Amino acid sequence: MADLSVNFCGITMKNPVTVASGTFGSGREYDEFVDVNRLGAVTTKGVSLTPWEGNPTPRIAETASGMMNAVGLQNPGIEEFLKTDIEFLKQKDTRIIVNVCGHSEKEYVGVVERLRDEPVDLLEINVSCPNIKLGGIAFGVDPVALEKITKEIKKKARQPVMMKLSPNVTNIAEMARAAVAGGADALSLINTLTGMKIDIHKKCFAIANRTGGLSGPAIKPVALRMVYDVCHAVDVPVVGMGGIASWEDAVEFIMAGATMVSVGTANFRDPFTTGRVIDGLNSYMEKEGLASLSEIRKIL
Amino acid sequence: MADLSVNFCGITMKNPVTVASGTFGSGREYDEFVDVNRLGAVTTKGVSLTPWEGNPTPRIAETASGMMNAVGLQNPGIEEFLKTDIEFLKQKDTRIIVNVCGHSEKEYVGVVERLRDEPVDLLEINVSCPNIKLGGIAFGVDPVALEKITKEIKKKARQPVMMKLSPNVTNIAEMARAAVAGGADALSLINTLTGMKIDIHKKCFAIANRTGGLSGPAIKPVALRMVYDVCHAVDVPVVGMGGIASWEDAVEFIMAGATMVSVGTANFRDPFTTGRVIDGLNSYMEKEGLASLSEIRKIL
Amino acid sequence: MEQTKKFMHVAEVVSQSRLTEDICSLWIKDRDIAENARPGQFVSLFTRADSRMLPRPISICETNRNKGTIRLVYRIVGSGTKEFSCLSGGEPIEIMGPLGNGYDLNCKEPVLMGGGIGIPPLLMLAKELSAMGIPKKQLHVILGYRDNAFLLDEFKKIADIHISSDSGAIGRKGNVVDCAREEDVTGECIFSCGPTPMLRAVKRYAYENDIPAQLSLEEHMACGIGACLACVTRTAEPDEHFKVNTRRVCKDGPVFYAEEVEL
Amino acid sequence: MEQTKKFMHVAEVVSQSRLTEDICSLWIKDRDIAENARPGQFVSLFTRADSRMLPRPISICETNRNKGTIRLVYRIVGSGTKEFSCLSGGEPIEIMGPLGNGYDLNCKEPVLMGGGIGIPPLLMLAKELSAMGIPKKQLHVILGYRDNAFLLDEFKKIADIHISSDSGAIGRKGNVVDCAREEDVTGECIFSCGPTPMLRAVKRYAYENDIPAQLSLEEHMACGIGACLACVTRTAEPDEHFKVNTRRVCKDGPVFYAEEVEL
Ligand SMILES: Cc1cc2nc3c(=O)[nH]c(=O)nc-3n(C[C@H](O)[C@H](O)[C@H](O)COP(=O)(O)OP(=O)(O)OC[C@H]3O[C@@H](n4cnc5c(N)ncnc54)[C@H](O)[C@@H]3O)c2cc1C
Ligand SMILES: Cc1cc2nc3c(=O)[nH]c(=O)nc-3n(C[C@H](O)[C@H](O)[C@H](O)COP(=O)(O)OP(=O)(O)OC[C@H]3O[C@@H](n4cnc5c(N)ncnc54)[C@H](O)[C@@H]3O)c2cc1C
Ligand SMILES: Cc1cc2nc3c(=O)[nH]c(=O)nc-3n(C[C@H](O)[C@H](O)[C@H](O)COP(=O)(O)O)c2cc1C
Ligand SMILES: Cc1cc2nc3c(=O)[nH]c(=O)nc-3n(C[C@H](O)[C@H](O)[C@H](O)COP(=O)(O)O)c2cc1C
Ligand code: FES
Ligand code: FES
Repeated sequence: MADLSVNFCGITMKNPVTVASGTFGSGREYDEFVDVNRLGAVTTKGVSLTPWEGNPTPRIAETASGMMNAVGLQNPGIEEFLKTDIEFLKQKDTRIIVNVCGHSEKEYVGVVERLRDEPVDLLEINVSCPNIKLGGIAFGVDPVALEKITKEIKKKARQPVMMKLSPNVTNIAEMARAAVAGGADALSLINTLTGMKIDIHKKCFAIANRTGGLSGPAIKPVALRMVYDVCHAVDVPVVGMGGIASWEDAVEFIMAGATMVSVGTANFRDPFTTGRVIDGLNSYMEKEGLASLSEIRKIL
Repeated sequence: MADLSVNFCGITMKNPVTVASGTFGSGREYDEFVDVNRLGAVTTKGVSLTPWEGNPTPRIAETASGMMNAVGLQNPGIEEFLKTDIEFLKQKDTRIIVNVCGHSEKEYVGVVERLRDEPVDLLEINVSCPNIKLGGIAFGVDPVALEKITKEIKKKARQPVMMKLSPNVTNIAEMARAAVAGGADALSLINTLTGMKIDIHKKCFAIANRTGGLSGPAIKPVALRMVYDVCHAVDVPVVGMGGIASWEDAVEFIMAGATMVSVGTANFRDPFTTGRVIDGLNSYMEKEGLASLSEIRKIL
Repeated sequence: MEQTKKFMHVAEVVSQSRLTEDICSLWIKDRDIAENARPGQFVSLFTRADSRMLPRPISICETNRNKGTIRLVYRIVGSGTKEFSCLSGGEPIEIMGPLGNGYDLNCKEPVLMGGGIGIPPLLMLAKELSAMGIPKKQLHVILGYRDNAFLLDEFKKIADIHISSDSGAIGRKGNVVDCAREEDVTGECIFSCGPTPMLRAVKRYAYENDIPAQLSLEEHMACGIGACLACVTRTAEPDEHFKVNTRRVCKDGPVFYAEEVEL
Repeated sequence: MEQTKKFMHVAEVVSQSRLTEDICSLWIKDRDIAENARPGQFVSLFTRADSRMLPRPISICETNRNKGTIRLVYRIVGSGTKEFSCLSGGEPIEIMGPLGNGYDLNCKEPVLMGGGIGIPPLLMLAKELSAMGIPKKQLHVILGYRDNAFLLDEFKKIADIHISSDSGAIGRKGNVVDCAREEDVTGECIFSCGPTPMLRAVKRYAYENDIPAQLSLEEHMACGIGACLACVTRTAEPDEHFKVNTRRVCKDGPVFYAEEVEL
């Protein structure tokens, strides 16, 4: 076995592979197919202060080499989440990254505070949630709002804070710099690209919410470009994601500068994807004689 | 035959189908496969004031359900273009849309002026070109720059001016409003999304230019969402494009609000795509008993 | 119902045939699924095309535990089912299952009401109920077709059959509920699967006649195992874990009691 | 060379076999292409997977005008060639061609220099030159292999053969130019196809020995017919139409005179 471990914000992950928030639940359901203990970390679905209903159905639609979703961050709220999801995960030999969502600064901060004394390794802040004050526009598309919310969260967080960037912006490097200026310890990207699909026979939107977030291999080139831009603009570690479905994809993201990688939509096509990526990275390192993945990180 | 004709900026197009700039040359090469006379219009590759070299190779790479290109707007300059491309097109029974590029206001305006007395129906202004004054950032990602260049072009143009929007922005509706404020008679979108691909074996960028523009079915959901947003934000007619490969795709864009549609990357997969789209639209209209495509335009 | 273990395999197609112009019957060799499947459960079928990321949920229509095979009957409606329809014996197919809860079989005189492509899962259910000892005349089955019938002979062997069709081309004109009313078909409980408007009618009928009804629902799915929350349906009561009024069709369903869900 | 008419068909695979572990020989029935193809031209092959948008350019290795068939010999290197390698007789394949200019055959004593997967087009060239009456001993062919030889016997029948390989496993160790020097192979003109470093060496060799050389180049392609400007190569002189120092490999090439291009 090659040494796949990485240091991420001072936390040792046994390998750089995690799952993309929202595609894997908290691992309980995938446990039948995947040995969750093998993952470097599990990133949970988004959790908010109170239970969220999510959007009406249909919540998803298939697209060419991708899919769209508008699940709408349905979740049972932080208390139930701690009782079931964290309870499950803390028995596993894997790091825990909790994805946090909210409609206002107060809601985000509430979740972050509640997690202070819980066995959680890292916080991933999903700033693609509709911001009530900004009239439903996401926190993550305005650098000023992003810097501010990062600051507020950092004040209360015990764990390292990773801001998850939205790709629906003109200048991703500017967003990364804003998050880092706000004190972000790490960044993850990309979240989904906003898309739309129309059912021409029924003359309606394919997704009840009208628009949905595009993910999967279709968006990989955009994701890789943004990860590259961000890794060359700021110095904090990055979790790269967007269409990763193979170890080769993972290596691309690492070469672009990512320290860790997430597998999202690909879990739906093949629940064994994470294992294949870990095994593939291992063989690759052995074949190339790499002592650490840092030897190929950001080599371009 | 159903009546497929559309009125676009006062110009009657016999059908709503054109080709995406840069994917079809000026039709001379595709003439062996496609009856160019059947197209509602031909949109030419980008033309600038002087010959442009374009980028080094490799200029393209394949991606999941898409491709990236960084051809770099190679073109022979306006004089040669008039001698060969326009000379060819003016013998055809189709409308001519000339795609214009430049590095500065002066260059754009130069081309537009030169086209005043030529048999050209519509100008499509590609504002995704690197803007020398703005340090290589595209005109099309800054609403102020976009409004200004639109104004300058409108002052000199004899033909209606259609601004081609870049999708690499936070707020496409804002860009559309800026172009219309500058006097744009029409809009076309989307241009390509910026992407990247890494050759992990050779440890280099798959495209010599590092980044390339992502196109094809992979980006269709993003394109459709943006066309919808723009058609609901401004009142000028729109040419929709991005991944269109079938008549069903074309209907989606029309339902989202587009008046015309362009076939781009799909020409590479199947040079007969434009004919299939036209035939499919015809059957669809007959089956649905539509007297005009305006009956389904923007119905969502 | 307690959850069954799920399997994911590259299985082998045994054979495929057409029942009508657009309805296919596919036998797949998969011993694990065959041995564990219950009536009302489904499988996720994966397409070969790497441009299609999502599995297609298809109900289990029949199993043969001796041969270790399962049968799926589906209508060609889009890209995935079109691809499946080209499969022939010996070809590999990726499959995950058995998924979902399945019907609660505890019933002496069942009425099965199936519409269109909701009919196939009722065949497995009818066979199981019949095998449990329910006599033919007490096993009522109402089948609603668009136009052409399929699977009819197989039901006829074990059940009391009533037929309706949209066009009136076969059986009574109308839907399964009209048929139940007009032919006065009653029983102790209803098991239903079919398009949502039909399920809505069944729900109303069951309520009016005070008969418990189990409905098998459809929703678009991504994970198929309860992780992604793509496939929820609205429920009357909040979900125990999720705290809101939705439940997952892939994991908590596809079968729900009529009063549980709001259609 | 004047341009030939191009065709786009759904053609039929006649048969396929393996020449080495990763090199395939594919016969396709396509009368139009068979009748119009010239040595050095290529076809675009389209994959079935709708996730792959771009055609794969493959040189024509041989044609049989009587049977209306063409032969392609290619190495499995990625997703597309892997897919092609699974094709067998009777299956459909989308193909466009013949594309590109082809070699200028006007030469009394030709030297053909092929490296790796650049060897196949030279077979059609050699056959054509032989058919034009060039005797075996005046038709020099230098083949450079990685390790295993392929197509060798077919060349042997009509040409004076010299062999080299990277590993020295077969023939002389080294590349085709080393082989030409060491075995003192000369002629009136050179026809070459192979990887760019080899073509660079051939270009230098031709210059030093003052022999005209035609080189067949490779570039990534999108349209394959000259419209998209994806596939340009740098040239010594500005292109007549484009005014800049590049020409299109798919339409103006793939064959260029050595002095025309900068490699
Ligand atoms: C629990 C369950 C059991 C089912 N059992 C059967 C069955 O036994 N026989 C049968 O013919 N059909 C059944 N269906 C419907 C079947 O899943 C769809 O017809 C099928 O997914 C269509 O796939 P496609 O690729 O041909 O269509 P496309 O329209 O190309 O599919 C695009 C996407 O939409 C999804 N989708 C489209 N229609 C439906 C639908 N009605 N329900 C859920 N997802 C859909 C597809 O899975 C895919 O992800 C069942 C659905 C569910 C949820
Ligand atoms: C004029 C010409 C003639 C050729 N003739 C032959 C031949 O006779 N036999 C043979 O084995 N190969 C030949 N090649 C190379 C062949 O085109 C590539 O090996 C093939 O396209 C690889 O496809 P893939 O899907 O397996 O690889 P992938 O890497 O999956 O392909 C991804 C994309 O890159 C392109 N690509 C990858 N490698 C090349 C390459 N070397 N040249 C051009 N495009 C490439 C593919 O076409 C595709 O668009 C020729 C190339 C050209 C330009
Ligand atoms: C069904 C689904 C649900 C998602 N839910 C969340 C979420 O709760 N929080 C979040 O930050 N991102 C969420 N995402 C975005 C993913 O975490 C990821 O950023 C995106 O899908 C790109 O990765 P991929 O292409 O590998 O899927 C979701 C994505 C999908 C497909
Ligand atoms: C090879 C290639 C060259 C292109 N050249 C131009 C160009 O010269 N000017 C321009 O405005 N857009 C250019 N584009 C963008 C297309 O016109 C179109 O906006 C984009 O490809 C999306 O459409 P599609 O997905 O149908 O290809 C080019 C695209 C491709 C693939
Ligand atoms: S499909 Fe994922 S929860 Fe049901
Ligand atoms: S591939 Fe389009 S010009 Fe050569």
